[in-house]
Amino acid sequence: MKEITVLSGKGGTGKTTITAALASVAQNAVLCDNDVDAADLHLILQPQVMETNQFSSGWKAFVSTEICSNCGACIDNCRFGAISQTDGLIQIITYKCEGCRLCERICPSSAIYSKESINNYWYVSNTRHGKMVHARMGPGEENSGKLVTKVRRRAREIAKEQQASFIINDGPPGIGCSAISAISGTDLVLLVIEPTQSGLHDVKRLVELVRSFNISLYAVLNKYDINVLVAFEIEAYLHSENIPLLASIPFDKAMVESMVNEKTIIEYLPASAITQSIRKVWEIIKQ
Amino acid sequence: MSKTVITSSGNTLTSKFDKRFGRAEFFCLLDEATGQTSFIANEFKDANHGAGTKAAEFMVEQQVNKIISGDFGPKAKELLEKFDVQMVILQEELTIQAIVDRISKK
Amino acid sequence: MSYNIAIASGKGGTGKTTVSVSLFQTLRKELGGDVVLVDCDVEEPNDALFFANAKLLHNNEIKQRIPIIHTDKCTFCRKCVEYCEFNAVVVMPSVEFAEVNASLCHSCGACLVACQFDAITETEQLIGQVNHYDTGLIEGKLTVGSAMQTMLVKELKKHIPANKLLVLLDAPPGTSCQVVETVSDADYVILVTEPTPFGLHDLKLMVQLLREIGKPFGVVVNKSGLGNEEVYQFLDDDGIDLLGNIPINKLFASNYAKGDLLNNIPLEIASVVNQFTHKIMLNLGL
Amino acid sequence: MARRISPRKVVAPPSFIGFKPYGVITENTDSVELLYEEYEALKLADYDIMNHQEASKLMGISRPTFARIYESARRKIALALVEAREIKTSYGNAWMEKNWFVCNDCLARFTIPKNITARTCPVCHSFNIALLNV
Repeated sequence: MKEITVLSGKGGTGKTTITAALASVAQNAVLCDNDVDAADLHLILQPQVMETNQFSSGWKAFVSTEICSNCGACIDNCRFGAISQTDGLIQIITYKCEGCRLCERICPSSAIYSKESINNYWYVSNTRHGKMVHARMGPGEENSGKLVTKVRRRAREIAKEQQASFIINDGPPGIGCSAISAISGTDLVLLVIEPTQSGLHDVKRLVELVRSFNISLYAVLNKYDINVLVAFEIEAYLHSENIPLLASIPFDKAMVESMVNEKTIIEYLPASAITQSIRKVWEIIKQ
Repeated sequence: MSKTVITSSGNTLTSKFDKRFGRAEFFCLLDEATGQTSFIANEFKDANHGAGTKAAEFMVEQQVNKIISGDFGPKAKELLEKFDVQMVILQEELTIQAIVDRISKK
Repeated sequence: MSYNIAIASGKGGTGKTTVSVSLFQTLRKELGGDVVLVDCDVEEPNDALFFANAKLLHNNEIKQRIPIIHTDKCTFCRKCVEYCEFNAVVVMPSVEFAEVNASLCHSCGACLVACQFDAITETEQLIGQVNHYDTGLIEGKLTVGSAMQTMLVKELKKHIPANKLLVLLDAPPGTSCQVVETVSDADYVILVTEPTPFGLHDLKLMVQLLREIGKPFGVVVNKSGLGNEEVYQFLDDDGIDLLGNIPINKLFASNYAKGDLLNNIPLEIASVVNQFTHKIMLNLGL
Repeated sequence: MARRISPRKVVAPPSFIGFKPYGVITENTDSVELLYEEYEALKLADYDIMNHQEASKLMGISRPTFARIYESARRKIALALVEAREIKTSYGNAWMEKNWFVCNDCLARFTIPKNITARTCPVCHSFNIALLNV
């Protein structure tokens, strides 16, 4: 079994569109949306949810106002500015609470308690291209790294059960903890880059990160014709880093149209040049 | 006397080898001298943070000499290296029994 | 007290940076040095790429307080281990080892409270830096591999000069805690979206978030002409202000790609930017 | 399983710990630290007379990376000669993977902590093991 993760650093480079396209070319693959903050893969693949799970992202503090003596010890000890006193009453600003539970431990009247924050869900679904594991974080929730780990673990279990040959991960943007969780343990990272200065800048930081994990790297240049000069610059960079560039895909409104029609580009325009490039990419990375 | 740990996805010898270290389901303890095995559930597998570090801490406290797993995180590596615990990485899909057999076959 | 406007978008690549930077440029013509742009996308700060001639004036190193356990005083009682909700403390009595794993530490201070033997003190560790440019741009940049985004955003906000009239905060993509940290002090939020199913889906998440924390907001639709009309329907149904519509324009995209955005804003886009700049200024009573 | 990027493989570590110049007083000069991979690059290119393409393949790295390592090795040797400095060899330092071995029979990768003297594979007990050095 081979695990492939598609990453981009910067958002909006076409990572999900390309992941979806790969999903429709790949035979016998399990799909996994690692972008738990803003999961979008399901919009193209229209999954039927078979299994729903709740996920705890840590603790949040609460005050029992009837017990609270309003002594303010918690305010003095909270380093996240998550506790305030209005009209003499202690209040927790939930979205600032980091879940360290220090206030709960030091409260002299035991008026503070913590509840697990369970505003997150993850799902196992059926799609027309195979099983898919995806998640939804509650807005403002922390800990997406852990959720990514959970989602990936389930995808691996399913891949084992079904003896799938591949897991295709749609990775999260950025280089933070969720990106790290998405990279670790994967066999191959495919970078989707757009030829913009920010695209190049972000991809350099991402390459630095992936390199530290010692994982094979491949790249696809998306919308390469929006700026051919920057595209050249990126090609040169990839060359110097010894990262094979598998395809240069032109900017094409059909990519968005296919999304609007809830189809992958392969399904929408099976005979197009883009479809052929993506098939070629898959032939190489599946090796 | 050599105490070996193999990360396992279940608590029997027929269970699959678990390639995760900190988030492995079980740890299989193997006494290489006698060939005896026992299984311990990994209490940190669902920890929100630092499962690898906690597992490494546990190994050192249990005076484990050798750990067989699929990968070790950088922090776990550092700790295990410091306390002279041998780390072994296997990438094959194997059962615990198969690994035990391989070690026992001198 | 300055007025803070955050620019956010659920989805990445919708044009948040484009809007932030062109808005900043336009507002600067009106307000001069009284407006600053703060790039809060600390994982991937990109705003500076558009100000090729900007000079770095100075920078501040941002540090996180990390506890240190002094093994000479430590009794290896493991109380700090029990207090640490983040599993960042490693204590092994059998080998008399005690250490804090900085990459897991949230600097909450619980272990210091836990320790009854004065064995824990704090030191500082670099998590990133804040760069100040002469063009009025301030950016936070996370050290690669650090997971302290939210803390860096919080520290970054402390470095914004207090005497400015208007502060533009360019938020990271997504709806995670660092985004909340960015928008939490904003007086108004501009959401940037694109008229595609992905854009709309993530816009809805952002709207939900902003309603939860009670922030007034409006929406800018970028790349209009691409995709479909559903986003307008949504704004209409939910009674959300449409601040502006930026048409899709390949020349503009190409200039953006080169990092050359500000000198070549096409007329149609400039007029839209102007339009919503004035809308905002009107809203603010400026 | 897919193959991961091979680390910079060093066929054999240098058979010495260092070199010392004589005829000069060297106490106060810093020694030059020659990394194993630099030693290897120098050996392959200038002793085994291999071209860079071949040599980089052998070390499992790209040609530009090889060229960089080789250049750094030459500069260090030149510095040591001209300024009469000691040369000390060391493993590549920035990597966690240092001191990792591979078993050529069962492909297990493993460390050998300093309290273990046996140079055998901890899984299949083969003697056919090699140092993986990055």
